Formats: sequence, C-alpha cells, structure tokens
Amino acid sequence: MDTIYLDNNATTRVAEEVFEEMKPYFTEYYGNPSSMHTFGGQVGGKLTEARERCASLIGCDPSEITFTSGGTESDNWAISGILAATPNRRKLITSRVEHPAVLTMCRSMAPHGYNVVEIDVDEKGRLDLDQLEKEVDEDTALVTIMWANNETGTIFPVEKIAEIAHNSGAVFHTDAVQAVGKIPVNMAESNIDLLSVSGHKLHGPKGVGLLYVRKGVMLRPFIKGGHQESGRRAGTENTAGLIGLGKACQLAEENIDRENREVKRLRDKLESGLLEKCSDAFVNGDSSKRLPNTTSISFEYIEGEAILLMLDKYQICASSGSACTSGSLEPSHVLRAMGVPFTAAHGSIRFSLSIYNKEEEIDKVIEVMPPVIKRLRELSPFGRQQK
Amino acid sequence: MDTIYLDNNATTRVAEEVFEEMKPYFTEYYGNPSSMHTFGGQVGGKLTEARERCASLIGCDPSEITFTSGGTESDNWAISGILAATPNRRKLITSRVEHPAVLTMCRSMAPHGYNVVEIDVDEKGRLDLDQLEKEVDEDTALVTIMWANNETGTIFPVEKIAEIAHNSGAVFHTDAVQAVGKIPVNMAESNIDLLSVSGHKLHGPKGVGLLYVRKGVMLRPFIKGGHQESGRRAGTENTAGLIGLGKACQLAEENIDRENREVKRLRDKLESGLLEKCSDAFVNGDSSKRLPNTTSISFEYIEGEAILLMLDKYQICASSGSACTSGSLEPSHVLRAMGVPFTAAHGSIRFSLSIYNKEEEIDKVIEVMPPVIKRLRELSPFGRQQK
Amino acid sequence: MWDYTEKVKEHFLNPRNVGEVENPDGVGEVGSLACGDALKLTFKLDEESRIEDVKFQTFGCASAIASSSALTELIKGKTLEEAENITNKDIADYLGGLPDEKMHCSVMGKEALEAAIENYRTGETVTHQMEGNVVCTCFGITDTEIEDVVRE
Ligand SMILES: Cc1ncc(COP(=O)(O)O)c(C=O)c1O
Ligand SMILES: Cc1ncc(COP(=O)(O)O)c(C=O)c1O
Ligand code: FES
Ligand code: FES
Repeated sequence: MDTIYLDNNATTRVAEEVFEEMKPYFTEYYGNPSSMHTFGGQVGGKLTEARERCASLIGCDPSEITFTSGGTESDNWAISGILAATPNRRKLITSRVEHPAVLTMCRSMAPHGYNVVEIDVDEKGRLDLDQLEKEVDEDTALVTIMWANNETGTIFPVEKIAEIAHNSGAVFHTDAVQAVGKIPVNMAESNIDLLSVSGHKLHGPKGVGLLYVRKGVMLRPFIKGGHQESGRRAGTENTAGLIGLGKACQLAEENIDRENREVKRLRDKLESGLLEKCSDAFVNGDSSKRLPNTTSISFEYIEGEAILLMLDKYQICASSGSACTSGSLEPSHVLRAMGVPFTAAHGSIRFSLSIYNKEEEIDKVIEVMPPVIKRLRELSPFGRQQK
Repeated sequence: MDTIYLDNNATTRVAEEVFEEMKPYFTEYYGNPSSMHTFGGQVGGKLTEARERCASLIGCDPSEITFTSGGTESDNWAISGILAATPNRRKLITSRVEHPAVLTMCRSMAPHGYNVVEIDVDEKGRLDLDQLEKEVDEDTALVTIMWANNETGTIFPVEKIAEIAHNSGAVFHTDAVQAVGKIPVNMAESNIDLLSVSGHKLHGPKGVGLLYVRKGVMLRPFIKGGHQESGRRAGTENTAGLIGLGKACQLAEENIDRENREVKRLRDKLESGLLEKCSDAFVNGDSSKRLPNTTSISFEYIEGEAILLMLDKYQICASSGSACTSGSLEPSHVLRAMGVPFTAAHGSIRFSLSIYNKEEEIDKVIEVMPPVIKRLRELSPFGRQQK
Repeated sequence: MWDYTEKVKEHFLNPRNVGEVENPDGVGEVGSLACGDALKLTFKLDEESRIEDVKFQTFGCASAIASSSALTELIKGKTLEEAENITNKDIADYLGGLPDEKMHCSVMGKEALEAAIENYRTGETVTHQMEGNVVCTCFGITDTEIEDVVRE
C-alpha cells in the first residue's frame, strides 16, 4: 500500500488539473505580465482569469482580490496594513488559538504601542463572545479571528464577530486559510472586511495566496515597490503559481459538496473507529461546528511525536499539533488555550482528509493504529493499565 | 520566425532543466517539509540541496541564505529588518537609480523619522562616491545600493561602497537581482552584509528569491509566523519553486562564462549594429562597467511605447524603462537621474539578452529596427530631418 | 521533520529493556508531564556489583525512547562507577547521532540513572518534578526571542 496522506491541513496535493494548467507558464509563456509586448501581455490575460476564478469561489468582485505569496503574507499584511491605515486606534484584538501567522504578528505590535488582546476559548475551543463584546471599543482598529482552526477544525461565528467589530467601527479580518474550499464562503452576503486564503491548502501550489479586501476598506501595502496588483502588492507575479491557484479555486467550487459529504463521512468513520478501539482517547474541539475533514484526537499518557513515527512506519501521514509548531517541544498553544490536560495535549494527533482519500485507507488506519497506541502505552510510566 | 525575446532583465524563460527538477514536487512529492513524517521530510532534503546550490553560486555558507518570495520581498526585508534591529541609527542611504523595490521602501521610512538620502549618479549612471562618503556617518544604519542597474546594466563598485559603509559602522545591503547569474559573485571574498537575489531573473521560476545575510548580521524578520527558514521567514515554503531556484543557480554557475562571452558578443553586435544604422541614437549608462547582456539605447525624438509596439509586430520583445515602471507614463527615474534629456529619455529602449538568444535573432533586429525608427520619426514633429 | 539515524529509528521501534525490574536495587524518576517527558529507570545489581538488569519507561518523544533504550544497553554489565561516566555524547554516538534540537532528550535518561544510583546509595527516593506545573525546559529560549531577532 502507498502513502496514506491524512495531513491535508498541513498541505495538500496539487490537483492534476491544476498542474496541467500551470505547465505552459514556465518554459513556454514565461513573459512578465507587466511587459509592453504581446508575449508578456498574454500572461496577464491568464492572471485575470485566475483572479475571476478565485473571486467566484469566495463570491466577491475580482478587484477585491490581491495575490500574495501565501497565507502567512496575507495575514501579516492584513494586520499591519490596517493598523498603519488607522493610526488613531491603538487596540488590536485576536484569539488565543490563531495560527502563528496571525498571533506572532499581533504580538509583535505590542512593543509599538498597541494594546493586543487575545480572546479566550472554552474547553471545546469555542470563542468567548462575551469577552469579545466587552473588549471591542472605539479604540479598536482591528479584530482578527480565524474562520476555522487548523488544529481542531472548530468553526468560529465570523459573521457575528464581524458585527461586534463593526458596532465599534473596527475592521474585521479573518484567516480563512482552512475554511476556503472546505465550507461555503460567500463574501457577497457577508460583512467580513478582509479574508486570507492560501493556495496549498486547497490543492493549489505552495507559495501563493490572496487577500480579499472589501471595496472601500483602506489598508497600506506591505510589500512595496513596483505597480503590480494595482499598486497593492509589489513584486513580479508568480504567474504559474497564481494560474494554478485560480484553477484550484475553480475545482474547490466544484468539489465543495463532495468535501461536505464524502470527506465528512470518511472523517466520521475514522474518528468513531479509533475512539471505539482505543481507551482514554477523546476528540478535541467542537464536533458540532467543525470542518468536514478534520479530527483532533488525544490519546492520553503518550507522546505525539512517538505516535507519528510509529504511523510513519505504515506510511500513514498525520500531524501532532500543527505542522508549523511541531519542531517545538511544547504542546500546541491551541490545546493549551482550550485547557486540555497536559497528559492528553501531548498525545494529540490531527487527521485531516481530502477528496483524494479512499475508504481502504481509513480502514487501514483503524486497523493499525490501536496496537500502536497500546504498544506506546506499554513504554509509558503513566499508561500501564490502559489498553 | 518565433518570438525574439530580448527582455531578460524583466524576466527570463525557466530553463528546461529547472522545470524538470521542479515537476515531481507538485502532484507527487507534495508534502510539507515541516511535517513529522517521511513523506514531508524527504522534501526538506531537496530544499537543503537547493540551498547548497544557491550558496555555491554566490560563494557563501548555506546557513547564510534565507528563501523569500522574490527580489522585492528580499529588498523590503533587508531594509526594514536592519532598521528595526538598529533603532539608534536613523539615517538610511540609497541611490536615485534603485529599483522601486528598494526606493519605495526607503522612501516609506521617511515618515517614521528616518533621514533618507538618495545619492546621485552622473550622466553615465556612475554613483557619486564623494557624496556617499560625505553622507555616511555614525547615525547611518544602512546603505543599500544595487550591484547592477536593471535599466542600463551599469555595475556599481559594491566592495568600495561596503567599505565606506563599514567605516562608519553602517550595514551594507546590495540588490544583486540583476547581477547574480550574469557576473561572478563571491561572498567569501566580499564584505557585503546582505544581498538580494530573484529566481526569475536567472532562468528560475517567478515568485522565489533569497536574501543572503552574512553570519553575525542581525536583522528582524519581515514575514512572521511559523518557524520555517530557522525562524527568519515564516510561511510554508514554496518547495517546487525553491527547488527550481536551486537548479537555476547551479546552471547559472555553469553558464557564467557563456554569459560573459557569447551573450556579451551578441549584445555588442546588436548595439553597434543599431547605432550604425540609426542616427541620433546613443547608449545610456557606463559601457565600460556594464552587465554583459544589457544595452539601453535612446532614440531621440520618438516615444518608447510606440517603438515597442512596432517591434511587437515582428514579435521582438524589449522594454522601455523597466517593466515595473512601464505602465506609468513618466520617463524612467533612472534616466532622469542620469540627466538624459527628455526627448531622448522617452525614446529609450532596453534590450536584455540571455544564453537562449541566437545570432539570427540579433541579425533580424538589426534588420527590422532601423526602418521602424525612421517611420516613427516621420510621425514626430521633432524628428523629421533624421533618418 | 527530524533527521533520525537508522539506529535511532531502530531503537525507537524496538526499544530494549522496557518495563520495571522486580525488586530493584535502585529507582530513579525524572521529568514531568508538563515538560512532555518523564522517565523511570530501575536496576538490579549482581554479586560483583555490576548492573545485571535495567529497565525503563518513558513518556517522551522518539529520541527520548531511543536514548533510554541505548542507555540501558550501554550500562548493562557495568559497575555503577563505570555507568556514571557515560555521557550524553556516548549515548548520541551509540545511536549514530541525534539532531541538535533533540540532544536534550538524551539527558533525561542519564538524569534518571543518576537518580537511581543515588537512590541505591542513600536509600532516598529522588523524584525530580514528576508532577506539577514546571515550565518546559526542553526549549531554552522562547518563541518571541527567536522571532524578535534573527541571529547567527
Ligand atoms: C489557519 C492558517 N493560517 C495561516 C497559515 C499559513 O499559510 P501559508 O502556509 O500559506 O503561509 C496556515 C497554514 O500553514 C493555517 O493553517
Ligand atoms: C534590480 C531589481 N531589483 C528587484 C527586482 C524585483 O524582483 P522581483 O520581481 O523578484 O520581485 C527587480 C526586478 O523586477 C530588479 O530588476
Ligand atoms: S500621449 Fe499617450 S502617454 Fe502621453
Ligand atoms: S524528550 Fe523532551 S523533546 Fe524529546
């Protein structure tokens, strides 16, 4: 059996159709879209198409989309760009469970005279809306809260949050990197001001993303220089990558039902299969409001990296915490914010599926994983009694 | 005849070898190098190789290379990163002929209490070293001056400039986007502190680049979030693109002689051929210290865009000013800084060659261009008498 | 992804000497749950005061498991004095090396051994920080420090 890839919140496979669409733009149509000749200009036409495809997926006008180098840049830009454009407001509100692309950027603003507030979540990872309502005030420049959490899949009530922000005249940005392509997103019927998307989370290439900026919202450029992207984001466009992003968005729009039916069914099967066979295991996050592809399961008394390496032997790919924070030895900040006990937080595994997963793959994981857990518990000074 | 591409300073064709190297990393080895499974980890190994190849081209240690999304990000980062790390020094020195990626960033620092000084160039585009020497002082945080100019190809004495900067304890950054791959660059025997490179200028893909940071030089991160690139640059790595960049650097190292022999010979042939056949035409910049592939020729009394469109009919691609500033109607800031008269600056055309250009292509341009110039001058109220 | 050697992976997948020695002469426990790792080591001596049997249990990452396994292999048959002289580097070398970021994982096994020897000599149970809210020491500097200034 081949690799069983269940780490789609870390990154996804580029769809064949996406790669086909990108191919000609490396060695053949390599022109610079800013150039004053047909050879470059024709690539500009494909970028326009890409932008339209992205706009269609999230239900906005193409002019509201600015291409970036990925989710991290989009997040960094939204935060710094709004703060710079609103110098009189000095409060910045986020949550404790944001991705580092948001959290690190927010925290880095504190030494520059910003009051940075991180809203708590409860044990299910649900945002404390009362606290949010209390904190948002006339001094608040920006509220930035993710649409869906990358580790647990928990979905936040972004429309409600936008409303709270707007009541005090604050701008609302959401990191929708994990949401777009997995659940329906429609900016035409939304009051969100800014929204970040990353290509490689929806079967597009790595190193491209976009920031949606609602018409009328002012923000300062982040990467400055040439006039690309209507002067909003400088730097020669990653043409092939962005054409790929456009195609990925088109496919995502077509596949959103499969995502919420087939992928969800497999996720549920995996989850209940594992919980049934492993004792002292439980799901992290709000299972009622959750991405269809994600499950985070804590296996008590054992350590995540050890589990992952055991799974690796079977070519099963998953992650412990988020890919971005693994490598650090602390349990994930998301699980800590939810108050998951240390014994459990350390042993949490995230499985994230995609439309490319097959039923047999899920069956295989349900078969091989329980003995792995049992084995590791035998090594643990805490878990002897458990199966 | 096919497209005659003479716009390689705007962007280059991705080499076949580069694309071959990238191919498997889209749909096949699509893992995230940060992941804790072999499937992701193996991609990390290829990134290490890519970093080594880049390091070899510029003669540095792989640990001194941080990957970015391109030349613009590298430039922006070098400037903001050094200023943030050196808060006590408030002067920033650059030149009037920098690429917008440097110039716009520098100018954007002025409202933040920085004294931004732009050093002049003479009519040949040569930097005023006396002025530089006078301006660099104990308050100077950073001197940022390009290695080679994108419009004229003029090469600056970067080692001398670095020395002047260091004499006052300032850091020296150079935008080497146009230099690397065209002329030899060896950081091991240099005293440059930071250096920007862009992939798509040396037959690599668009949307990737790197910043060289000499060991011991401190600078703040620009894109913040996850721990990628040893915590220096956050965001999931553009794996395929960076693997392509590595291969492009390897090829550039192999081809540097061809660049300085064959490409230079064709450039010289083109230049003398055109000057011979067209009156009131002259070369901009310092022809004695110049990139081997670039020539900027001013054709007096006519307008660059018109020339380009005529050439486009013959599928000849060139540019007027830089690709980044075309689209704006003013003559290029570089030619203005050099004091090129308006009548001539407007009609300047840059040809930039690469190793993929053929002798026949150059012959063709020398054949079709003079009548184009003549034709346009017949339309001009100024140029009637000229041939 | 960590670059583990084949030997590390082998010891991780098939750890030697797992469990608890019956009627041990020495017992050592180190680490804490908060830290994400904890290790218990027990040994028994033979008539010549050499380590006859040694076993471990660990709540830790793959490196911790492999390092503990390596340590037990290294000290079997040695006197306590000889065992005490084994360094983290010996453990890492035995495993063909550990990633820099994971060197500290080999420390825990050694600390547990020292605790067990102390327990044997003094009869006192030395339990380092098995519970409680000890902040993780695995990671000497904080994220913010790293992100604030990139240095070489
Ligand atoms: C919620 C969230 N935000 C932001 C990012 C960063 O996106 P990128 O990897 O494209 O920089 C990620 C993924 O890494 C994510 O999961
Ligand atoms: C001298 C110079 N610096 C910087 C850049 C910007 O590089 P990039 O297009 O990769 O952002 C360019 C090219 O556009 C350039 O010619
Ligand atoms: S006449 Fe068209 S640009 Fe001035
Ligand atoms: S035991 Fe702490 S990280 Fe290895």
